[in-house]
Amino acid sequence: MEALGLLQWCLDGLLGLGLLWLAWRALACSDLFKAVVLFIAFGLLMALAWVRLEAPDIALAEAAIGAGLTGALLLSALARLRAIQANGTIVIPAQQAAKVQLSRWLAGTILLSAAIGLGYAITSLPPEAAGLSAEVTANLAASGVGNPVTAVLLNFRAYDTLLEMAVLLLALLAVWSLDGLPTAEAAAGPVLDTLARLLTPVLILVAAYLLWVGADAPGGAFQAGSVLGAAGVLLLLAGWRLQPSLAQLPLRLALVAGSGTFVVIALLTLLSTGRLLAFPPAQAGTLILILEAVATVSIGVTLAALFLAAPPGHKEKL
Amino acid sequence: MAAIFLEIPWAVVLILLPLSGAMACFLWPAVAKSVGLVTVSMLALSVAGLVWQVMEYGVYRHAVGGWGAPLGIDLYADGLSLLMLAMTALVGLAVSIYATGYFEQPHAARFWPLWLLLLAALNALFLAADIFNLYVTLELMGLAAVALSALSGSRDALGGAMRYLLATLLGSLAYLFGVALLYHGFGSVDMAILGQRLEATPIVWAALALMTTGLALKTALFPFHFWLPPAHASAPAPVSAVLSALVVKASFYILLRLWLEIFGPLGVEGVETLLGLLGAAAVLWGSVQALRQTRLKLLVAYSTVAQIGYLFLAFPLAAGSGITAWNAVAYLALSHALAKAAMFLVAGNLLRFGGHDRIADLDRVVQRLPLTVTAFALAGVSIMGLPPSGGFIGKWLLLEAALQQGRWDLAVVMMLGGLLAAGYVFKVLGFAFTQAGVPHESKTVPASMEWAALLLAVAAIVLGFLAAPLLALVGIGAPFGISEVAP
Amino acid sequence: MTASDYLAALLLISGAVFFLAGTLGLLRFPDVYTRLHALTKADNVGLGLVVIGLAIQAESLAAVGKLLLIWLLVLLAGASVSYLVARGALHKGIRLWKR
Amino acid sequence: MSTAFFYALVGVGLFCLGLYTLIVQAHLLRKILAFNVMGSGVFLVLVALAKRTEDALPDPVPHAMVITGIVVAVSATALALTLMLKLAKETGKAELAGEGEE
Repeated sequence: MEALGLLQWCLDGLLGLGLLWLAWRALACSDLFKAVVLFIAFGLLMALAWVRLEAPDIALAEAAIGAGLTGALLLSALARLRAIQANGTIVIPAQQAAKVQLSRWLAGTILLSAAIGLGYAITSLPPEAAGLSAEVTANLAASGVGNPVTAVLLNFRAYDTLLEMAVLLLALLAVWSLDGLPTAEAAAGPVLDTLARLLTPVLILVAAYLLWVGADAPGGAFQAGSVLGAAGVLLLLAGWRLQPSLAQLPLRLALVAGSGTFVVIALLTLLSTGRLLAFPPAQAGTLILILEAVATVSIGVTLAALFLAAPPGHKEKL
Repeated sequence: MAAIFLEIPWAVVLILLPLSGAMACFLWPAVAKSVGLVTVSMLALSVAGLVWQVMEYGVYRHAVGGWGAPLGIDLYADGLSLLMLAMTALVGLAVSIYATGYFEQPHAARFWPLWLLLLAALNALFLAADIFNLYVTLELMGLAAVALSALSGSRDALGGAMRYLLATLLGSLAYLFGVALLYHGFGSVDMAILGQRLEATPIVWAALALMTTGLALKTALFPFHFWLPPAHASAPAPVSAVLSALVVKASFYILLRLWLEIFGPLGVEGVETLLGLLGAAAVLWGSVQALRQTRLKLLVAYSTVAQIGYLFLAFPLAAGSGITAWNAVAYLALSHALAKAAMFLVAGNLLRFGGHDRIADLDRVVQRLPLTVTAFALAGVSIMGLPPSGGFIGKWLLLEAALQQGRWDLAVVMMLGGLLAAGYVFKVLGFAFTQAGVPHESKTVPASMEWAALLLAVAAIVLGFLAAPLLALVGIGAPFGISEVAP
Repeated sequence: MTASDYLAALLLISGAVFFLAGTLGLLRFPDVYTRLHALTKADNVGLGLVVIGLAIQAESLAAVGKLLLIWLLVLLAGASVSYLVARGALHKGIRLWKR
Repeated sequence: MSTAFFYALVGVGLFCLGLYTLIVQAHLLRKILAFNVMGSGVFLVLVALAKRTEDALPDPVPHAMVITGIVVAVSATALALTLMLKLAKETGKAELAGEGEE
């Protein structure tokens, strides 16, 4: 047991220092491409840290969204940035070295003392605290699901999740409102094509599995949705595009379905129980499954659309 | 009939209605304008319903999901929330009327869903009693505001929006860090429960520093105001109006709530003094910068920096003056929202009319856009703090609080700020009467745009006559008194 | 510890050795193509050994199935991605390393 | 020091590292990366401190909050990247003019 504890300490130490080191390299290295790749590696290491902290739900979300989709967004943005700058002039401003040095020292000193202060405040916390664990456990049976994280996300604090779905929809609206940008280029080819063909059904299956087990085990709408989103990104990379007849209202319906279902169920619960998003314990499981299923599709479509960055049918030119 | 009206959960309607409206606008862009106008009008009615409800039954608390704090999230509305909601509804209605004339397709189809989402975020924020829920509303609001301010797609607008985005994201993260510390220190994210459990421990000081800094950055308190003038000056006029009138107030509202419910009772004179000092610096710096501007929208934006300073002057005065200082803040926030929205709408009219907003070339605009210039003058009266206006009442209350405690320094700052405000308002009005060297082409301004600006400016003046009922309304649930105990 | 425990441990450790070799190759080999070679060969075999080692210890057949599925997916992804990286490098005009 | 506090301190480190980069680096892509690193730092503090439970499962409420936070972060990142590209297209560079105090 002693040896195991020491081993875990070594693992934690390596992981923690590795996170700091990767973050530092990602933020400081001069090549932007390298920075993005290091950042993705950082995301994967974060997923490991979540596992060590017994947060498998977050580990899944981080691997799929934090490292996967954010990474895809960053890489595609970098490629498009290079395409834009190759057409225009790249102006690298001459910085006054002395002034920059001074501000760096100043910022560094202030932040170092801030870090020490925050660290001191955190270590002054009591070593034992259960937070709201007891309340969650006591009410888990009435929540309709067995996974406490899903219970918090879709029942106890479902209102936060409703607003969060609105944030995701808003991000897409915002990105679409900034039109006139080149979209992500398709890097078609036989291998990518085959990969997309093989993986898409598997990814859809994985998403369905994650959605289903999310009720009682790690997983749920966000993890499943981001796996679907990844499938969408893969298809987009392989050159697949939504056919024009589906690109208008049907696509928009899929995008708002998650928030829309949330609002409809919120209204129904309000009318039947007088409380917003109050699920009767007998129906809670079903209601949450409906919410999650629709949200999964919406999240997947939204993430893929964010990757494409422009409404379908938009002219792809510089 | 009246009974049913009183039983409708208006607070929930205020959140779900604009969300649904936004989705409808997104699904059917062709009817976005009509859907938007209907939604905003219904929002105004819902606020009226909520006000009536609260006046009948007292403060409103809704346990979302039926769980109740600390496990669940509560919605909460007292007098202060009502004031902010009413302000949002009123400015929202005027701006929406204005926007019908301002935005053409394809910008209109983009404006309405984003704008309704912003309204949903604001309403949800003013109704939140849970500090993590506040974080989500803050992000929804911030991203919507950034998207709206980039709407024109011009170089200035994009740069301003990018700066704004970075500032707002940084502010939210600092706030979230504070939420994390408070949760782990005291086991809840409900404000009332936190208020009861809080003790002066290092974790509270860290949370105080993070949250105050983050929210001050989002509120553009001097010296964190650097992002405000470019963003507010380059956004489309109705968006500038909303940013200055509502969005900046929302983060200030959170700071105020945190102070009233959580941090204030701990006795943090040092921080209060610092906030007061920064407020004083903002009043002077913002006013002087406003006076130096040659473009109207920048002038109005710097004036916002100055007027935000007044709100922070109340912090060092609050402990010694009872509720007078906080009443002043409520009044100042409301009257500034109305007057400043009016000013930005006026600036939009002048930009539409002359194709520019150079103050020196206004070219006797008073003869051609009399309603617009009247709106600017009336809004200016409130900004300067002259009677009879809402701004006058607010500044008078603040001055009273300062003089009660012999804070002559702050009183002098307030006076100076008023004088400088008079300077920049009359500078604009002066050029509105004079002829420019070169004649300019002009375009017609839709009547809806002129009347919307005038409506807000008149409302800012009318506030000057409503002090007694409004302060009674704000007092419901004693937001400024001893914080109430959760059921 | 039983014989199957020892076997599992042996497989896991040899898998880790392959990973180590792959990482060394990634760091020390001269160009992108040889690095890809080191990475994919070593990682695929290394992961295979780890998967077999874990499968011996698995509690149910379903878990074994999941482990095998993971291995297959990694093989598929690794092969496709290294092809894409190599093709991208060729397109960019990166020459093959010659001694 | 327990695992919980160790990871929380790593979170503080990431937050400050990200903030430092946000202040001193001019390129917007790097500022966006920095913002994401800062976010990861805050999430790490939130979840690490939830593990202060003796031999029991950690507190699930912060876990749910962090999942919300991750989705918000990816939304913000998508918007920031698009804004950066649009700005680069208009001005030719992915930096803010007159890089000041920030």
